[in-house]
Amino acid sequence: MADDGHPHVLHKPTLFKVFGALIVLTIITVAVAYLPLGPLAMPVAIAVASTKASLVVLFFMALKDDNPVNGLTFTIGTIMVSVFIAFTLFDTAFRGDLGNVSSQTIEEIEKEQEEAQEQQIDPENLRVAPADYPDQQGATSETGSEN
Amino acid sequence: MTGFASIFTGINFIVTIHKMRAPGMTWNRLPLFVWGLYATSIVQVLATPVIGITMVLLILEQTLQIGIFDPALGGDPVLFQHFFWFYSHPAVYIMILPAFGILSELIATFSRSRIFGYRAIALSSVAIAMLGFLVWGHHMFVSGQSVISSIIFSLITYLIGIPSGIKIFNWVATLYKGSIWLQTPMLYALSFLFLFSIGGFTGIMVGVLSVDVHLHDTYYVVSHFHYVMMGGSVIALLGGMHYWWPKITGKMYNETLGKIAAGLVFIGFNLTFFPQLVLGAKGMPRRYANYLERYADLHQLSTVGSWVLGAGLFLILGYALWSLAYGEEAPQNPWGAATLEWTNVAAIPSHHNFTRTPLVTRGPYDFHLADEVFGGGDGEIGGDGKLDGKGEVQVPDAVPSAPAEETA
Amino acid sequence: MATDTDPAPAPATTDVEHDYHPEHLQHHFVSSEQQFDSAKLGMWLFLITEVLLFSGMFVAYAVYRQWHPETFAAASQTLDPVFGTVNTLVLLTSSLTVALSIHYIQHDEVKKCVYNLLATVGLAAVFMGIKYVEYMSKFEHGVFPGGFFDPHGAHYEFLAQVPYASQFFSIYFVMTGIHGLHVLIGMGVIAWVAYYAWKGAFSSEYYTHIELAGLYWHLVDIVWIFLFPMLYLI
Amino acid sequence: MGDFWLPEAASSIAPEVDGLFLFVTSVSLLLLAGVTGAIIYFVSRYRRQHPGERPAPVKESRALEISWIVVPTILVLLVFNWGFKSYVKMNTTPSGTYEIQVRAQQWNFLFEYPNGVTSDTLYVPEGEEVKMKMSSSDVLHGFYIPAFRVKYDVLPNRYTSVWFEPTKQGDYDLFCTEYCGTGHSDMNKVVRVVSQNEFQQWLEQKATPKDIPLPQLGERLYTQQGCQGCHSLDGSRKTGPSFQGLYGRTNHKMTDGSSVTVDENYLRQSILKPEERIVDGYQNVMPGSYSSLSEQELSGLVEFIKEQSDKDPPAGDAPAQAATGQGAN
Repeated sequence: MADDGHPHVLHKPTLFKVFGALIVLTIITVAVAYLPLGPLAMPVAIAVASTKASLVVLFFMALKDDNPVNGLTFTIGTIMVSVFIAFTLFDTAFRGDLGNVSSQTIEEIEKEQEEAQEQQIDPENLRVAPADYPDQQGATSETGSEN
Repeated sequence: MTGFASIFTGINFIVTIHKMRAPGMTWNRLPLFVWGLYATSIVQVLATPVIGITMVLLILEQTLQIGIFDPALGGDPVLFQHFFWFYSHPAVYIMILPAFGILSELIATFSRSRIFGYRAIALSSVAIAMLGFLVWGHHMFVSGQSVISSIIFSLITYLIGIPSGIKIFNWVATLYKGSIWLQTPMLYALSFLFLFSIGGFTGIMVGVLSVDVHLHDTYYVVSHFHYVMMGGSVIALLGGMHYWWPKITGKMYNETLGKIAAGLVFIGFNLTFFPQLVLGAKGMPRRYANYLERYADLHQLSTVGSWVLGAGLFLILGYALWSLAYGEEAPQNPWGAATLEWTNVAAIPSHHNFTRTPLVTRGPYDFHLADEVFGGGDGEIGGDGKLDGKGEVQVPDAVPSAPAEETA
Repeated sequence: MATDTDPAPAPATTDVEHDYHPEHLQHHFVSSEQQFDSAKLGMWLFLITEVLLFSGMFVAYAVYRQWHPETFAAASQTLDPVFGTVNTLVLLTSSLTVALSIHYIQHDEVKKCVYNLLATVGLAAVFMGIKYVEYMSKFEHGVFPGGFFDPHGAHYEFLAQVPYASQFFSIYFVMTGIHGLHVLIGMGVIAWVAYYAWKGAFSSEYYTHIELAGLYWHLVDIVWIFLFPMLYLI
Repeated sequence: MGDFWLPEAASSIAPEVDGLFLFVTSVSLLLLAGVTGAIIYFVSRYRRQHPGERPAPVKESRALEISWIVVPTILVLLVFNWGFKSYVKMNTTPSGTYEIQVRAQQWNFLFEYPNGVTSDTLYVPEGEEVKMKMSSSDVLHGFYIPAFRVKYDVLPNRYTSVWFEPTKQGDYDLFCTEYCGTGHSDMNKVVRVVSQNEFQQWLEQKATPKDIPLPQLGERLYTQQGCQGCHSLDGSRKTGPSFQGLYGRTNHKMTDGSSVTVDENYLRQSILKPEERIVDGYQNVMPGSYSSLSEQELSGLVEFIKEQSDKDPPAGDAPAQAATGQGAN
């Protein structure tokens, strides 16, 4: 397979350019981590990482000029990964959305109650689950400790 | 790690189907069995690694107590169910998709007509394979997952019912104006249509959010599962086994016994699993070693059914063994089928399958174009695959036939 | 599917099969092109199984990060970003060298190709060395995965007070551990390929093994690209 | 048709679920009849008449294809919408419901009422909304009352709940639906729906008086805490050793080879920390949750177990058994 005939011959200058971009992006990702981005930190980091990954896939792995079926394969794979993550997070993020499942574990509820007793906080601040509302407060604390 | 075998099988099939088709074998001329295996392979490749990593995490959980799933270590048991079902729901499609493929072959061959909606059946297999990954949460409506997830999973579950429905309707439509030959494989194919329909309808039922709350983890689910997996997969496999038996072994099985066994299996199956549907709806939970008195009658009926089913299956085993030892030599194409493995090859294929790589010029079920099946002329082939009084069907020499219609 | 064996089948295919049959071409393939493409598609399929394998751990990470963000923030402070950054650069460079080795074999420069492959193995070894130092500095202070978690020492003591900190380290060790395993396997594969390249098994005509090893190595790199910010930085 | 398929409907949500179940069943049967009818008709109409038949291919009909995509889609969306509404209703506990704690463990359910009464039969008042707040002390269990059409998994370390409004008095089944070990299929209880008055009476009568004698308190706890699931009173072997003739036994063999004398101290220890010493021939399966029993309750149980050695030894059976036990060991 001579150079001209082969669709995915790697070009040295391109490789070095991509490598340079990857280094720059690595520096960016480290630098960004020290900025106070709060909840944005994760999306930004993932975005930078995805850019890097795409560079590697498209140029180092030469998917850009490759047989489309390989690209399709890879795309389907990544879609499945995002499905797996997204659907599972959909459950864990909204666990207990109608109150029939407690969003906290019993351990956590007990711990909060202990802390509340130590610090004598206003119980108002502890209302996290429906069970914490006054009419059921007694029942929760009584039996919670048994479990 | 677990499942390397499935993964590599899947990879092998996909690559072969993509890269190594015979000349002229376009995607539209692929037999539907191959389409079924293609869809199956996609599922194998995508789902199996997840059960692999789940196993690894479980082993680490046991040895290092990493606390991903075990609530005593701060883990979440519901998360394990996500991991498990992400594999295990698609895994049932690994079992049913090849069965869909087999069924298309049987229906087409024994009604000697082109599969109605070839493209719809082929693509619905792939659609089922893909959608199969989006519905695992319908096993978890009462397990503690969030309500919003349950709702989304339920909605997508119905979307899977639709391609399955398309298949059933198309298969029934294929019978229309065909030339139907009720040999044993066809009996299995028709049983499949009936049993799998029940499996599908009960599947819709357990996909209904509020009804599933009642039916979850009862015998209804057990029965639904068996109507799909046994009434579907196993029946189709039995049909396929009889269909390809001459090709695999070079011997014929006993047709009369075959029909009796098919009847026994059909009756036995329904007698075993229909009572379980009723039991489940009445509230009998699954995985019980012991049950309350009031469920006894239906349980006993089901047990009797299982004997009938067992008798049928043992009968098959019996005549299959007999056929291996004393069976009649099989002709080259006993069913008058038009796909590659029956035409163009000897009764038992040689090492490389074909002496010369075949050139494919028509669709897999274009019987009206398949002159070689009929010995070059009309009306001469016998029910046993032999030309009337003229010996076996010969592999015809190259007779260029009309190109296939692309609409198939 | 008609099954006529055509008297004059597509000339291209038969010619290749009968007149010109290179040594590396296995009998069930019609052409080198087909064999190369098949192998490559197979590799891509294998790569997505690898991606899905890692996805399970990413799901676990995402779920527990979402539930215990403070824990993850606090615990990741104890990981040294310098190690992480250096390792990232090391892996990126090794990806470059592996890509270069394919470039050279495509131009029939076998020696340069082998040097680049060896450089890749060397860089992988550096990566594993740094990982070893990192792991040891954690083990020294009782920072073990899961049930053996018992942090002590000035830098780590506070972890004992952080709920679910052991979970962070479980996930950290499992993810980096399985990734490390892949690096080791990659080192083996690339060294093996380099050996055969040295013996002259490959040329611009036939370099499937190098190509596939390269693809695998890039995937290992990609996984690390994600692991690095997730575990070390945020 | 409802009677053929479904159990008695005894809660406010049941008719809604049943209606949907019967709707889906009817439509399914109709479609199944259609499909089967078509198959039978085609098979008889188009049977192969002679072996060489070559039917002309049937033209495909796009309209037909589209119709059997669109019609089922509409049907299932209808069903989805219906199921979705009642599912949300089932999962939304109305405010101000009467709350009962459910504790599941291998292989028992224990119900605890707001006034501290515990029971292993679930008593619920008719016509009142009741919420079950559930937790498990070991593995996953499932809480299922077919007559109420409610089910939910019981998880360790996380509360889940179901609610229902019983509409009919009577006794109903309660099952565990999540495979939880060898005793899974025996993990069923009785739900007793009674009138509101009867319910109040029962609650008061069950409430433990302060001055109850210790052995009687123990007897109550024996059933309420589910001891009877594993420890018999008649010497028969269950998951755990029988209480008959247990107290006072000397040379009681443990799995580690040591032997102990069964005295009050040993009994207390075994209740509080069952995993420390395991009787030879038995498994370490007793839940640790009994360590939360109060001091008085503990003494009550110990006294009750003591009584099982004293009272009417059936014709010298108890000592003999103790003796053979020793001999065998």
